Amino acid sequence: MCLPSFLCVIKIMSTDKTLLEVNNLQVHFHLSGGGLIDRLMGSKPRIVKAVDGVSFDIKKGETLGLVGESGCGKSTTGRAILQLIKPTSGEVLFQGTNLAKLPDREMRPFRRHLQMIFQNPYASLNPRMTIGDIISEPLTVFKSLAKQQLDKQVQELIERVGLNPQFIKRYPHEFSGGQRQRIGIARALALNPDFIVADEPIAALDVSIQAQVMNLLQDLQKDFSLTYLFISHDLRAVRHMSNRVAVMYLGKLVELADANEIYQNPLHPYTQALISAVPVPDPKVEKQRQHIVLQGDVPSPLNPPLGCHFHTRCPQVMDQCKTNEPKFVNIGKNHFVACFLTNK
Amino acid sequence: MAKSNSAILSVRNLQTHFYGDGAVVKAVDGVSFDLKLGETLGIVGESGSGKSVTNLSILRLIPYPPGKIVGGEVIFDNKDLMKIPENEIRRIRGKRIAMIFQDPMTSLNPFMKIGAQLMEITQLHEGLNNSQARKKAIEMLELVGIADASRRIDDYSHQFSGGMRQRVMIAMALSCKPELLIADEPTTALDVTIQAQILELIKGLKEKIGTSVILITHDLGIVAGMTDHTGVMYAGKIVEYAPTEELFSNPHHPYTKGLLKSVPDPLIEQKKLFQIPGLPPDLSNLPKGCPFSPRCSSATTQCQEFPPIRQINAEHYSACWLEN
Amino acid sequence: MLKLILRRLLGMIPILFIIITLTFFLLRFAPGNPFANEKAFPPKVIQELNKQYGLDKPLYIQYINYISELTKGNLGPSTRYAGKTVSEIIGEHLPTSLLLGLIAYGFALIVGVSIGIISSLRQNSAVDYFSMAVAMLGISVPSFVLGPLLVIVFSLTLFWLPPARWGEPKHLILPALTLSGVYIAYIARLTRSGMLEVLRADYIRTARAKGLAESVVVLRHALRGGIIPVVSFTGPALTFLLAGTIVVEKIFAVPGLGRIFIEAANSRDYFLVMGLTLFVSTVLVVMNLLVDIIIGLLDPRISYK
Amino acid sequence: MNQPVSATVVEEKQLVVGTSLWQDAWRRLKKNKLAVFGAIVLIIIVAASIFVPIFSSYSYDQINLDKSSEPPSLEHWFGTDQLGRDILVRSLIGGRISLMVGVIATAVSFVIGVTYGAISGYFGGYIDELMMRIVDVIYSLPYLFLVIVLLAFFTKSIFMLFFVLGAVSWLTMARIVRGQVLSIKNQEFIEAARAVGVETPMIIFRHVVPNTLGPVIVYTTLTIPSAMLSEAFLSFLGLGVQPPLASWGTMVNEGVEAISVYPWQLIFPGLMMAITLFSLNFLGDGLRDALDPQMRKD
Repeated sequence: MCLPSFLCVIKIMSTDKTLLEVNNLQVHFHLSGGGLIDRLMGSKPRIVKAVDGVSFDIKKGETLGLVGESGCGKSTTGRAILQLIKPTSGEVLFQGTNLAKLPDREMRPFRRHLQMIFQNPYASLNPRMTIGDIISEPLTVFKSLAKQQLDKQVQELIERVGLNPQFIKRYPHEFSGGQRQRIGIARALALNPDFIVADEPIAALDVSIQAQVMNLLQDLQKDFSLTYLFISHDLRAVRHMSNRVAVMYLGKLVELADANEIYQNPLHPYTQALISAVPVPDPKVEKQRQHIVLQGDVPSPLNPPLGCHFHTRCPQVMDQCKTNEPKFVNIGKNHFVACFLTNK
Repeated sequence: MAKSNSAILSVRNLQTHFYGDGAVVKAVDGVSFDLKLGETLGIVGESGSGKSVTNLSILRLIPYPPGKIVGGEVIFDNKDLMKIPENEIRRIRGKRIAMIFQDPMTSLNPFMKIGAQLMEITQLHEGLNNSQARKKAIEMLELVGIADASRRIDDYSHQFSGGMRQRVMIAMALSCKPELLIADEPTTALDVTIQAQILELIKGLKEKIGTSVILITHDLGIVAGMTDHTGVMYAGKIVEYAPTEELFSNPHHPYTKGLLKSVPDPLIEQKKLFQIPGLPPDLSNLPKGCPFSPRCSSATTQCQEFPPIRQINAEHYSACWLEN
Repeated sequence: MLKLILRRLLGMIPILFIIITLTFFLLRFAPGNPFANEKAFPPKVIQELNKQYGLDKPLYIQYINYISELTKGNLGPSTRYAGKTVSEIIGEHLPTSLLLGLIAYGFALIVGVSIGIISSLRQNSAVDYFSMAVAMLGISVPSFVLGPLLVIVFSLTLFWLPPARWGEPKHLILPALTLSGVYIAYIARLTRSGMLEVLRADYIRTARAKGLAESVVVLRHALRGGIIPVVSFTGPALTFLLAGTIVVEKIFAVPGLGRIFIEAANSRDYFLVMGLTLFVSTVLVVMNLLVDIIIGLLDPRISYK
Repeated sequence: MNQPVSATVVEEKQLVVGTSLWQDAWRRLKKNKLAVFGAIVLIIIVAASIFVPIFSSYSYDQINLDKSSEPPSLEHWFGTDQLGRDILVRSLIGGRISLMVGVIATAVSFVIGVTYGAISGYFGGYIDELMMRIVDVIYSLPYLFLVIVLLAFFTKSIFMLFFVLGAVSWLTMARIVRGQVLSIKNQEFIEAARAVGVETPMIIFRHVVPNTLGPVIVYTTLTIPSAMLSEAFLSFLGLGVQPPLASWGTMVNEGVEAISVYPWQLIFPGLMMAITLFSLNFLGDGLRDALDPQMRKD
């Protein structure tokens, strides 16, 4: 596989080296009640702790899967890492620099190293710009290239993500969802980043297109020695894409381990239920499988339960879960769990 | 497909087209299948394959314009639903054939109380009076697992969570004990743990009430666990139809094969996913012959002509020129 | 809901206060005064008149006096209509304006909503195109053109209705028709687009899938949501309605509040202008509140906490 | 594995240049017969208003009492008024005034409204809340009453009219712009631009502004007829344009007085006005259908 010429930078793969470290990350949002009138009327501001103390690290060249149901805070985590949302507290260490502390201006040079692929292929491309302009924008922000050179690079990128380079003058509305997602990937690749947050990159795509995009992401990872944070609600995709998987529930991590380990030996009752809830595309297996069906809904993040957030739905709930919060600890083999069943 | 005597519903060569901007979109282009009494039939396909339109056509719920059912018959209880007068099909809708839809957020009327929406269906079809209908509505809500039903009946839909709304939809659909329930992607908009709840609920109630079910989905995993027979749709046609186990263990059509291989199996580690190349077809501009041929690795010149649906074995049909 | 009403009523006070203050000083800083036009008056008489109405005092004292009188419910005397108080004048002419406005708007609601519903149900049919073209015409022909045209047709050509004057029910017809023209047009368009949007909604498909008759689907399930834009329109519509009555009063010689207002403004009758402005503002603010309450009743998703 | 997947499927005939949303909108607009018709009528009226009074042998204030209130004839196509002035020329002068008021008042409301709305929407938070509260308060003023007071008490000059009409019609514009900015601000493509390090002024200039233009253009076109209507309304009440200058409003006012005897004095200026507003509204409607993606479904 020949890399586009300008991207031929040899990177040294060292799988043990930590690229990114997230420490006790918190993102809180103020909902209504914070406004002028409301203050005067004396109503209390309502706070959603979308991300409530999340810690993990990502090693160079690996893919960390982040999985959870809607509203659990997984997308917010990804955005907070890239400083698209300012964290309320906590650290985001990228190769030793705490991004959370940087003012916007000083964050900008780091943007070429950390990129993002978005969920919605329709909303993530400016409808008034051509594909060429969209993909070249990051290049024009960071480098001053001659027009010819710029065009060449954009063409190479378009080709690399599997589109026809002749599309350069077309507009986003002329493409299908899968094609748009490829354009978004090309934009993220333009600056030859080290780290990419892929926020539900396949959720809006058809089944047959999902496989194409997942394969593309994997190929690009090899070719460009990329490190991914792969955010998804789809356990099958996360399992396929990731080296390690983190499971999130109501703003907190409940389990983190190697992808194989977490599937073969899920320890947190929530992880067990999630895995059990995903249907297996095999009628024989599916008919014999025991499903753990959780009762009730995910509680409102506005008013999360005391103690362990999961205790209201947990099939193995104990008394202490209702008042105490289990710590997120390594129980060996780099398998982290936040549950009193394992953390005695 | 051989017509079976125990079929509750027989769809024959159904065609529904949409007209607009000078183009004709053949959303459903000659679909045929049988549904046996008490069975669950899965219809799988990607967006735009025509699976939803097929099922809306069965109850003649296609908005005209721009859509129109242009041909075919749907035999239910020895009558062709495409030919009976409007007021007669209205007596079937909701009473004998009920539907639930993909997005429970938008499928319930936000301006009406849950109770009123549940009551109007039994008042209409079973002639219940107000208090009877209310009692029945509470009963149905309890049946689908809504706690405190007698109080929540006076709530509006925005006061319910997504999973709860889908339960309300199911309660509404099953109020008149329909012979057939059409579930159109009932869990697509829901989280996995809620999806599991809803699927369990549908399975359980199907046994209890004894309805036959058509389950539309794009998720092969759901089909595997829920259905007896499965039809695979592509570009407005059913390209393969077989008992579910047979379809998964012995797929015939290259599209089915590709789909099955392109979904990652959560139980085993795979290095590389199979991918079907190309894009889903543009329905207003279909290729000549087999619509899948431009993406098919086994395509031959023969595929320039549309392959007839052929019987592979006892209950297995496929629309492909490939020999077994 | 009660809390909302209370909150909004409290919110009205500063708004009305701003309006009073603004108009008060605007009027006083404008050139001229109430008696400048009465040429014949010698300076001494004018002085006397100023004193009589308290206009000789420093401005801030006048302002304080006005506000304090206002809190007692006294809108002051009129300088143009000597011997009458502002409240009396409003009380005298209000019923006329109110009657005309209500009849016109009520008529517009009935006709406009019906046209809108029919158009939305027969979207892109000849009926739809025709009624929308007529609606556009209604928007484009202002009331002061429509009114005289109606007079030419119905009074001067067909001799069906009296061209002007006031007192009998038949005098109401032409002014009310003139006034309602624009509203019928707007309401029909709003109803149509509101209904079209709702008729596309998933829950309408659900209602049809239940086997409900089309009339039930439209009237019970769709109308409530589809009508909301019309209700929202009622707030701003009132502002137009006020303007519209002024025109109609002029054309048809109707003794309403509009004419009084123009005369008061032209003769710089401070108290009358202030009183009328205040009165109209209050009506507007209250109507806007009513509209919000009705929308809240129609749409349970809007919660007032 | 590097397969240019879609390239194999899509035919490669004329792929080089795409069509932007503007071009799409233009194509849709051209298809809308009523809008095209409106545009043509409008061009004719504008051209006539500009050129006919220049080349006509009559002027708008040329009094000829011998020819008072003559019916339409070859000499005076629209007839004459009570002072014997040519109604055609006066109607076209009225058209000039009316169009000028429409355009200038709309420009005033555009400048104020867009600036105000964009600031409010982009900065958000307390600034937004305060600015929108102010708009709410002004909204609840009976602005027509204020306009009447302003015009009656101060000079009845045409500049006052521009100012006053502009000042009352920016509110809706500000709300529209704010709403647009708010919704665009939260779209993923803005986030994407931030993620690749685009600076704030560039984000506003390249990403936010071009995407707000559609509704702004639509509202602008619809403001012109409403400002024209307000001018005519005020002139009708004797508060706008002052004689001998003509305005559709003053002419209709004069016409009403002679309605039973000389109906043409009312009908022609009234008709001119209605036709102009009619075409403007149709054009505005067509633009909305062409530009507003939400309305496109109809």
